[in-house]
Amino acid sequence: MNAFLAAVLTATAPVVLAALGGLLCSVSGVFNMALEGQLLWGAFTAVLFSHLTGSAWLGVAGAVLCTTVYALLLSVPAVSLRADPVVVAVGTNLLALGLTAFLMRQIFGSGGTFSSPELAGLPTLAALGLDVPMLGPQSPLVPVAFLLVAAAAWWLGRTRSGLRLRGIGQHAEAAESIGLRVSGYRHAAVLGAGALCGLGGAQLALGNVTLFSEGMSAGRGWVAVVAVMLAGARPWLGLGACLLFGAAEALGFRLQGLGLPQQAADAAPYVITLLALVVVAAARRKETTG
Amino acid sequence: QPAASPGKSVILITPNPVGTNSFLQLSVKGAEAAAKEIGASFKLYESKDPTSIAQNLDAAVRAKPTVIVGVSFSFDDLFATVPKQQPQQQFLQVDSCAKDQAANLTCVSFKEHEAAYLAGVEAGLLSKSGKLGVVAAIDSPFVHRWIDPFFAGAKSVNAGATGTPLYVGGNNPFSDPARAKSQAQTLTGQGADIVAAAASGGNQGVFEAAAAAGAKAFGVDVNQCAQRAGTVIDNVLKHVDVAESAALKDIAAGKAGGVKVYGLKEGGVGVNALAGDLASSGCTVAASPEVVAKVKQVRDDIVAGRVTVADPLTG
Amino acid sequence: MTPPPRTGAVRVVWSPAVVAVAGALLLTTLVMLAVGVDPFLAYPALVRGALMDGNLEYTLAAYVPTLGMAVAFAIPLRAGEFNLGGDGQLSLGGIAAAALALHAGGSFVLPLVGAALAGALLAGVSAPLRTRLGIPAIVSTLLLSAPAVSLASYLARFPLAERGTGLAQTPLLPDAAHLPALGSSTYVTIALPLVAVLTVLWLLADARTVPGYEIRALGANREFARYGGVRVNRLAAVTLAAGGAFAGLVGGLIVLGAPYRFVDGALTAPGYTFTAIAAVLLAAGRPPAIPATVALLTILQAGGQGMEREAGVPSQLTQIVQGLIIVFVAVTTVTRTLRARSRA
Amino acid sequence: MSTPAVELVGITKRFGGVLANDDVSLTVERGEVHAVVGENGAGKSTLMSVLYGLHRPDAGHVLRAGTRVRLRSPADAVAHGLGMVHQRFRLFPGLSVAENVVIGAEPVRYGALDRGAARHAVASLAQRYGLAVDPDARAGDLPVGTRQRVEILKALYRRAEVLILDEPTAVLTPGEAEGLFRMVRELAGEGVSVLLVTHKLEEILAAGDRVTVLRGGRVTGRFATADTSADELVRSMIGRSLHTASPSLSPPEAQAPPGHGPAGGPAAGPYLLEVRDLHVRDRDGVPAVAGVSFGVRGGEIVGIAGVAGSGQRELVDVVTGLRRAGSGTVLLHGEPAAGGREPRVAYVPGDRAGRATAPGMSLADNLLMGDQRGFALSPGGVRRRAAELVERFSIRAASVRTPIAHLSGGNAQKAVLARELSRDTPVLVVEEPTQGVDVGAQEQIHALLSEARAAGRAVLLQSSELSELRALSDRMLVMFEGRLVAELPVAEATDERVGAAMTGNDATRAPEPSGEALG
Ligand SMILES: Nc1ncnc2c1ncn2[C@@H]1O[C@H](COP(=O)(O)OP(=O)(O)OP(=O)(O)O)[C@@H](O)[C@H]1O
Ligand SMILES: Nc1ncnc2c1ncn2[C@@H]1O[C@H](COP(=O)(O)OP(=O)(O)OP(=O)(O)O)[C@@H](O)[C@H]1O
Ligand SMILES: [Mg+2]
Ligand SMILES: [Mg+2]
Repeated sequence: MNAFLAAVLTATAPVVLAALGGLLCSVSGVFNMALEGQLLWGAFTAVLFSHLTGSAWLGVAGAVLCTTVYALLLSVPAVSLRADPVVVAVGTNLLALGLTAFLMRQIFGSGGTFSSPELAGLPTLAALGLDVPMLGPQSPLVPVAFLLVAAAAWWLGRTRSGLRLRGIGQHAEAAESIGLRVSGYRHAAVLGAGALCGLGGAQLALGNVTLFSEGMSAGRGWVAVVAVMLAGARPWLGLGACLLFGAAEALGFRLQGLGLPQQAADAAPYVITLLALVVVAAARRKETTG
Repeated sequence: QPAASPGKSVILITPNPVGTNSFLQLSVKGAEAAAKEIGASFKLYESKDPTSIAQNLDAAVRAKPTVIVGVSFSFDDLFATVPKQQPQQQFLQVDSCAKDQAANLTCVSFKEHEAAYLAGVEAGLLSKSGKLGVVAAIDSPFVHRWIDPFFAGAKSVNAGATGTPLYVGGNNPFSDPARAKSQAQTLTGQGADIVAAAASGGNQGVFEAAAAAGAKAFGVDVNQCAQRAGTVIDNVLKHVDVAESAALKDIAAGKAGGVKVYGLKEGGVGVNALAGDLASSGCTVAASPEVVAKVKQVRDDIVAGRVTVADPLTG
Repeated sequence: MTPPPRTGAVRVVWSPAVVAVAGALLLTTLVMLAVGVDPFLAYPALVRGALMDGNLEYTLAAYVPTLGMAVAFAIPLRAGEFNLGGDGQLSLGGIAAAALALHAGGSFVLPLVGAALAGALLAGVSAPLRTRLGIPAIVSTLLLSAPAVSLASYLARFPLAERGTGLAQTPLLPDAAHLPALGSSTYVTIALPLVAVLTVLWLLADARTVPGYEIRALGANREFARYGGVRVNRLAAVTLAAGGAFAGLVGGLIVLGAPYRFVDGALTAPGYTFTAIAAVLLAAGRPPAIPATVALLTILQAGGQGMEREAGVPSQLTQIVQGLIIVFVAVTTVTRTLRARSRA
Repeated sequence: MSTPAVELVGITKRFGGVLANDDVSLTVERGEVHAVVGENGAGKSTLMSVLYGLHRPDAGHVLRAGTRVRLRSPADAVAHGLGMVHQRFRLFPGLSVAENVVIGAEPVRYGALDRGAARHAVASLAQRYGLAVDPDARAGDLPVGTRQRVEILKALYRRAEVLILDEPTAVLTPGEAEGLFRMVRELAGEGVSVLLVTHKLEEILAAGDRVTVLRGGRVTGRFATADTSADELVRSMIGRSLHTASPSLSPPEAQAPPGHGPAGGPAAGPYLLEVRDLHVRDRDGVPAVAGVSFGVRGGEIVGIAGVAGSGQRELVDVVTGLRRAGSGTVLLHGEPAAGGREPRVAYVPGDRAGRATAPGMSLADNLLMGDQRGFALSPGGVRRRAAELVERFSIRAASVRTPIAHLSGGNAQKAVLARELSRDTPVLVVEEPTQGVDVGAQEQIHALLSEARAAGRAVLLQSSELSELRALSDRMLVMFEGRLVAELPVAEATDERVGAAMTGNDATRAPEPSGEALG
């Protein structure tokens, strides 16, 4: 059971970070479908900086910085120039895929996968003297991811800027007419999402594993988008969606071992999420009409 | 217009983007090397889907190179027709062979199941728990050549051995090291002490999981022992580059046609335990001479036909 | 192929698009120069790769499914519903067509009908989920997509699988089920006129029929449509199912064309669904522009392969260039279609 | 006098070909209530938007307390002590009342929102000005009148020294409007300057100090309310006198005799609409209509009065077929309604942006709704038909292809009326027909409704303007808490009696469920 929990937490952490970013954008009224590419870019830059500096933490810092900058590619067109964020996201996702693979060849001289004994991965909590046996051997970014959800929930609900961000997402004109700078907040949200994806990518490439592999975000950004759609503006619900998804996935692996076809295991997280959604919606429906 | 170069040229068409696929990487390397040797230029056409395979093949035919190389089963349909329509053009199919083989189509295929069997023998001898696992990219028939014989080999030396395959699947099965690692962890968590990797870009994740759990792993296609020193026992090798470049040279020399099957006998597949540089390979099997001896014996049995390894594709 | 419901529509479509392409080309040239690719080699290769040397056939072969998927996304979008489940509908349609062709025999008609039905059914599931349970279609279509892809993959891998091959694929479909080719081409089949005609019919229906008007009204303001006597739930369900049918049909058309079988992953690998969504969003609420935006993106993709082949541009660079062009085009054709969607 | 609080100097604002403001100058003193009136599309909202930094003028400038200021955004306006209450509310539906009020100027404690302080500030402001609101309610759940209060609290909380109110009473009940004006006077007494845009002349005469009249973007009159009359204002607004006294201009005593429309004679046709023992629950399952019965004859206008939320909306929804009844029947021409949106009932909804129009669609498409039949549709035909309606009902719009959102508020309302009145249905249900409509258009709309009566249609009219109900109806029904508590011939419908009935204090005459109404 502990191993299961640990596996779920590890697998979920990068998704949670990306989803949190997407949620901030959603709260501010920007639909962010660029998470997949940003996660990948974060993973790549994390490995790059870790490799260059020999420090995993500098790798994390580099990923956060670089991915925030990368998010400008979404924020400037979508917020300042009023381009459709979905189309822009399609473009930046493709760009991230090409750019990471291209730079990998240019910088590391190899295609496919880059890993090296010199590449510094994130230490485990235990190595830092913060062992929590319950959670298994996790990188420090895993608890950070979950703490950030709590922080975001508090920030959105209890602070001045959080309140304003919520207002902007609900009714931009109203926000403008009381003198709030809507685009400023939206830029901040999109760039913040970039930073979070950078963190998520770093966790993926230096925490979950210690390597970079072409396209290694492997749909995690899309799962995060689904979580955002389900959660609306509620961080805890987003976290719940991510955990449910992660648990269903981990369960799928275990059932595969018992003979469940791969395709069923692939489908399981989606089916379970949808079923959960249906059950919740039906219960809510009954409550109001019954 | 960069029309067909006046000299010799080789065009290699892949069925998918090369990306993290070590097999495709190797086939590119082999063709490139052969082209250099025969003084030909080399071009790589990466395909994205069946239609783009056909489009690339069309373009290749227009370019009139010395040889057009198509990699994998994905060319079975096209190579059943196109070579007949283009009798002047030489074709080489790697890893499979189209039906009703035309005279101008040369095929190279591999008995990777024989090598996987040998790896299984090593695993059966070295496993303490008797529980083995494989993490493969997807559940396709071809991939079973690395799974079923691996377990069969283990059983041949350790009757109580059991094997569990897990498939990475998901959105990007060939390059999801985190997921592959998680699956390897699932296997080690269930008591497996040896996990073979057949997950392309995910292999390194498998090695990491094995290392963290104190288990051992197998690599695939090329020597991956150095990727995680002390963890990788051995690799299921497939010398695509060697076989491919031999075939290309043959074709260039006018010896075209036929199917060349590379098994243990021909040295087209193998494991590092059988290689001359075992000591420097970094593979942990080097530390178990008795295992290496057994592997050599089984190899000889297979070559001599005393042991036949079932091919999951036909069997 | 596009009916001109308004004079000057073509001008409206092209003026920003021309700016977009020009700007994108400039950017791309800079990238090429930066990494040492000769633009004078690459650009002609792009054009040739898409439109000349016999490549037009393949560009058309990619254009047809992309256009079909664009309509599959656009129909429900007009009613304010987002169909993000194109991949699932496509795969299910494809496998249904393959199963029917293999086991029911006969011509390609029944498989195509079955494919459309399969897609319609899958997309149609989202309608009651939305009207009865309030689960937005954008969520349910997306969540239903992956399981449908998995189901199709499972069927191709096990019950419908061809034996003795390394790939997960069905056997070759019987000749009678193959789509008739146009002329001597293998890849340009009657799928082209079929999808073109259906697209034109949809464009006409959208602009010149009462249901088309009602769908637009529904998308513009649901309560307004209800007030006007439009059966909103039914109409929303119809558009979702129609979108799904289009996607399913596209799946069938792909499978019944060369290589005449369902190959696992082959329908989703080219990314028709998302290319199509991008094209529809680029058209910015002007349906007649969709065939043009689809053409733009298809040519880019087909031409990208040409650049790789001829100019030795690595495929990663092609992706970079396409990504930049899409961002650039999005900026120049500013749209307002999807503002409040994040609240879905 | 001291320096004026605000001076607008030579403001000119052009939208494409439309000259919305043409060299408009206007001065507002400290503590003054300054009314701005004019026909629909005269440029009032535009002028206010310029002052609030929403539009930048093409020419002219703004002085605030004597110094020239640049208002590039509402943020600038807020910084200069301006506050604006938009007619289309700008509240955050998901936030609480307190959050809505303080957002942008939040009290903070230890880095976090001080929610206690916010709530307290709102409660004390509300108490001081007699605006009853629950600080913790979600804004999206509030009735319109309360939303209006929240908007005003927003401005007050920011200590606006100049308060702009764009048609603040259009959606308020008479009682609410009265409260608003009391507060406006009180604010003025404290030195706040108020700019009041309205179409209701009696409000101006009662609450304003001075009036500026706009017509076609130009100032056509400046008056002190003490020295002017409704008639003079109307002439200045529309360049002529009204044919007959507008209902909102005249006291009830001056009205035509009850029961006699322009067609003359009491209504005597058959019942085209009958409602029997209707029970309806609202979305939360709370009974909203409880046992309502009445009938409307052809050639008759029956008015429905009631405090907002007394069940009128649900009643209308059932009659038009937009909501299912819990029990009871609706009969049209004596036959039960089919269920679903009833094609024999034309309907002018009160919620213009939410129900009556699709703001993003063209005027032509908006004019078509409800009349789409068959399968084929010719866009040219749709536009021609729309052009006819635009002509016949003198709707001012650049073209029938412009989105209806670009029309001024009053013209959008005229479009809705044009569409519904032109439909050939026996029954006509009308909610708030003159909401946001200038006096000239009010007159026109009233004439149209009378025409419908004369043509033998059965008209059910809901309005929060008692004077309007009195002017048009043959009979008045009063609703209170979901029941019909009074049915009065219009002659007996004095303010006192209707007011008492509306608040549940009238025991004189509750109609029997099977009374006269159902004959
Ligand atoms: N943003 C805009 N774009 C185009 N035209 C506009 C815009 N805003 C206002 N107009 C036009 O300017 C004119 C003045 O409009 P405005 O809204 O100021 O009128 P108003 O006096 O407020 O009318 P109403 O009483 O109907 O609200 C109208 O013809 C209107 O159509
Ligand atoms: N999207 C838009 N594009 C152009 N003009 C617009 C748009 N939205 C509104 N307008 C114009 O802006 C002006 C001001 O809008 P506002 O919301 O104050 O409505 P209004 O006309 O004053 O209506 P009301 O009578 O309800 O007060 C309107 O006259 C309208 O013509
Ligand atoms: Mg106005
Ligand atoms: Mg107005």
